[in-house]
Amino acid sequence: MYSEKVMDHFEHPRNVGEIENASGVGTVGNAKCGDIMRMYLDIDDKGVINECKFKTFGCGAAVATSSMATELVKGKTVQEALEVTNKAVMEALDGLPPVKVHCSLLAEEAIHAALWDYAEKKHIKIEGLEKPKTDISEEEEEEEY
Amino acid sequence: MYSEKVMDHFEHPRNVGEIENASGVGTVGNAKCGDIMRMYLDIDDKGVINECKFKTFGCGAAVATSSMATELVKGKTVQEALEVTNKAVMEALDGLPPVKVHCSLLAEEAIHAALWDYAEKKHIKIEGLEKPKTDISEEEEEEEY
Amino acid sequence: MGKMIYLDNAATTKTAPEVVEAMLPYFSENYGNPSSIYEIAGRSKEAITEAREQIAKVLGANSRDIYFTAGGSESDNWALKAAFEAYSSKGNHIITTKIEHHAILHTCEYLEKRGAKITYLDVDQNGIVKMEELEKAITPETILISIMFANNEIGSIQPVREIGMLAREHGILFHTDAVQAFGQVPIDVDALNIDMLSSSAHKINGPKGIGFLYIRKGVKIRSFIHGGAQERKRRAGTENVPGIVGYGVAAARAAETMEERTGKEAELRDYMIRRILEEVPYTRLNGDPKKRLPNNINISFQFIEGESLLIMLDMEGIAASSGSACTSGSLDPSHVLLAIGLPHEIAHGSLRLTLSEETTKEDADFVIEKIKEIVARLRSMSPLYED
Amino acid sequence: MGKMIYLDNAATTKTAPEVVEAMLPYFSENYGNPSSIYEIAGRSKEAITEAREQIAKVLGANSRDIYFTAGGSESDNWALKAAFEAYSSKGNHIITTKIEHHAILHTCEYLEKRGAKITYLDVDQNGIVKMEELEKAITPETILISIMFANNEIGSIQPVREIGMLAREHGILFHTDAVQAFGQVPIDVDALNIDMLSSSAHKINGPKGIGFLYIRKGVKIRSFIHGGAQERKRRAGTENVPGIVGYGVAAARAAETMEERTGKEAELRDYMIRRILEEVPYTRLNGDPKKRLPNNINISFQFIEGESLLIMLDMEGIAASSGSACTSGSLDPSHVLLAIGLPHEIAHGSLRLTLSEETTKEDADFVIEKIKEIVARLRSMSPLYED
Ligand SMILES: Cc1ncc(COP(=O)(O)O)c(C=O)c1O
Ligand SMILES: Cc1ncc(COP(=O)(O)O)c(C=O)c1O
Ligand code: FES
Ligand code: FES
Repeated sequence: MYSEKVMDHFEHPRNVGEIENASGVGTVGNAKCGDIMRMYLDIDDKGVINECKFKTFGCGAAVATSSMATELVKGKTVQEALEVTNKAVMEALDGLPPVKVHCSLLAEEAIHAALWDYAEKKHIKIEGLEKPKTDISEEEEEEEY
Repeated sequence: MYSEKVMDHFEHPRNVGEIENASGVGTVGNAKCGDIMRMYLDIDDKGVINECKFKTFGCGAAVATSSMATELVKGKTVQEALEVTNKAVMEALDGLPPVKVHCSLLAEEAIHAALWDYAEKKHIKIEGLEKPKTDISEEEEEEEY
Repeated sequence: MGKMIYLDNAATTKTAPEVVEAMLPYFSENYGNPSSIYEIAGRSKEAITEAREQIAKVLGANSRDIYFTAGGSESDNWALKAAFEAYSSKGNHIITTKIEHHAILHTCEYLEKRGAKITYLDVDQNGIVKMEELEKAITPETILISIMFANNEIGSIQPVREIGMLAREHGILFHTDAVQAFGQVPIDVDALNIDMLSSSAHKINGPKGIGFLYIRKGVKIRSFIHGGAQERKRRAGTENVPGIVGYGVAAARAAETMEERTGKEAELRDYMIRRILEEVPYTRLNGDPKKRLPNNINISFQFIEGESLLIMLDMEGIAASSGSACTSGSLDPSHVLLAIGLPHEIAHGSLRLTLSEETTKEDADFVIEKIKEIVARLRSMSPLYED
Repeated sequence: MGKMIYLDNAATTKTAPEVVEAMLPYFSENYGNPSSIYEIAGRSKEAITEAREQIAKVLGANSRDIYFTAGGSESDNWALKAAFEAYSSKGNHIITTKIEHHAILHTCEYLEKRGAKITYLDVDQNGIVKMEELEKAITPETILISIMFANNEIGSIQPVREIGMLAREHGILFHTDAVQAFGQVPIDVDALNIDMLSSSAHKINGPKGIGFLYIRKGVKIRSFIHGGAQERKRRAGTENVPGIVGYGVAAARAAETMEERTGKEAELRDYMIRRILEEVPYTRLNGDPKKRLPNNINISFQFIEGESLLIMLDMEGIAASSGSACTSGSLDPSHVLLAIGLPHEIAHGSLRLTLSEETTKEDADFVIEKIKEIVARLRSMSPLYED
């Protein structure tokens, strides 16, 4: 059901863990499936993400997308990191099964939440960043036949 | 589905044919299944059935019961022949499947009809013989569960 | 008993050895529940996906519109009952024919008790629906037209294209029971405007107990069997993986061999029909001489009764049928033969021979000889026959 | 991948080789339609009769009360929908539980839309129905009690005898979904006052796509699938002869080996439960410790999520499940685990291991070690776990 890349990131997740005194920490969950993701960012003075770690309570897709998302934002500026959408993460993973698309949103939102936390701590405003939701669960869509 | 005896009488039916100038001829049918049986009796002055022949348009059971019925009445007196019921015919054939019980009634009724015809021609009354129906189809019974 | 000549392929067919071969690994090796997550379950799931595509291809359909069921009867029940429920706000009128299989007719009777109005169309003497009567039967309340693709007893093939067009023009759903036609005649659900189509694997050398209902995208009918999320939540129950796999292979096989196989069958069919009609007096062909299934022969022999004929043929090693096998619980003459106008006693003396790719010319000749003998013998015993 | 340890026998089982063996002749040799009259059809018919008797024997039932279906889901749908129709003049109230399989629950929801009143009984923390609540729920309108024999997720076995007695006292029909129990625990439909019982072959090493509904003589429900006269006119459709034959053999086999097999399984089950609970912190056993299926283990691991656990087990060649396989279309936590009072996040981290006669002590030890490793690993990744 999962692509090889997903399985690879699931089996060998990159950047699992915590960052002490992180510049920003964000936690989001999906009340519908019950899964939770926490993202830690270490951002230097030039606004570059030096370090990024995560912890995930979630399905295979949640683990893999967290792992890939951390890889993608590492080394990027805060502005660049904003462009790491769930689509970008999914593409980097060679796709996800349709029922698992929502899992990738967790990763996107967790980054946004961590950035929001960073901005609040720093008392700055990040262009284009809105206050993230802590629960991303949406209405379940009726499948159309 | 049929016993060996039924198959034997079906494959080698006894007494198929017609009797010219028969003492009595009876034809009965079952409108429900559409089958028809005709019985010819040759009865001597002592009231003994010397000869008995049949023609049947019907299922395997109809053919076999006709055949067996002719065997059973041959040599019997008119009174004895009245006792050749469908039950007796079925027993002689080692039984019939439940859906085929009605077929054996055709044989019983055909004998009665032939005897009735004989009695009418002779202007006699046979003790215990009622005017036979020409259509023996009954109400289909709903199977009970 | 020596060799058997099996001429009852409309009742059921031999499961092709390569079909059984394809099914085997899914019993004791790849036996995982396709809904599960682990590896062997993935193999079941892939196998189902492939079978669905194999079948969809034969119909020119999208594979997501194929829903597996337990057979033709379930498919027919599902199509009718669920359409009646789903479209009840639009109306309660269903149009069908007098020559449908009991899976349609008895379902219609059931729906009548629940408020449906059913029109049972007459057919002409060849067993073909009359388009003018169909058109006249349509009312604003009509929600469904269910007309079989080809008849199981007399083989007549209905004007499906015209029916589809008419249904489409009036915005009415069109379901066809294609249990006898799928794999035997070319079908394209788009070209023919078919909205739902029933089929059953065991009629085309697939296994018994598996069928499908094609449901065009957009048709709003829901589940008939409720429960787990299988078949895109429309048909619950752990998938019959070996059955589905077998069906896929059987469908692909039927499509591939269709032209050659049915060409050969039709030729033999016409040969047998011609000889029997010529060589046995008091006979008639039932069903359309041209618009008929390639393997169907249905002939009435006056003055004799079907069961006796069948038993005698069986004694010669010939398996055939009289009327439709599914209805043999009943003693009534075939409703199809009555619908084309046969009187009771002639309907009773009808014989259906349905050929397969394995039927040979020698088989045909042997069967014809035996029929001649047996019919003569039974006629000599019949009180209806005066020679 | 090397050896697979298959511990998802509640989802489906391997079809036993002797079952496949018994089925094989009915595909390409004795393939006749059992309703037909000729010789090979007779062989199919006899085979069905024998299978029906094999199954009836396991239940202490009369073989004429066994009706073959396409599986547990169809049987459940049939029992509920047809009882609702047949007894509508008596009432519209059905009593069931919150822990039934979706084949029951979704059918109940469907019936609610058609005017049924359904009581969904709570269960206690071990997943057992409370008899006082059942008794209180009965009204003069109650036509049916449908309570599963044993639960598919947590294995808890219901007080079927008491339920049967209560139903009988009140003159209410009693249906039980015994899909998980048939062939695993002794069942006598007369002693237990069971009026209807659903079962599915693939749960006891029979083939997929075949099941039965036991219907006690006198119960007035009619067809769910209308059409031909098969199954004493109560279930139309050409019989799945190989499937039926396989089911008969599987049932006979399950009954014969029951004592020894389930004794061995229960021992291994208890060994695994004890070790996991002792050696892995923050765990709990779900379901009744005593009144449970001999092969069912269901344990929650706090702070971790089921799917990840399953995938990692699969990587080690272990096939298991989390919640019930049939419902994997949904992301919601198992309704059964919620019904016994688990909070969402703990329900999510539950693992079901269901053993088979082939599971060995070595398998068990290997699996326990792997669970320990994987749980530790996933917890170290979990934002909920602070060690
Ligand atoms: C308790 C229970 N009922 C019903 C079913 C449905 O059976 P099937 O999938 O064979 O239709 C299952 C298993 O899937 C089950 O475990
Ligand atoms: C035209 C037609 N419809 C439906 C069916 C029912 O199919 P099944 O017996 O596979 O359920 C049959 C054959 O039995 C058929 O010939
Ligand atoms: S299912 Fe919840 S994150 Fe994937
Ligand atoms: S069915 Fe009519 S006589 Fe047997």
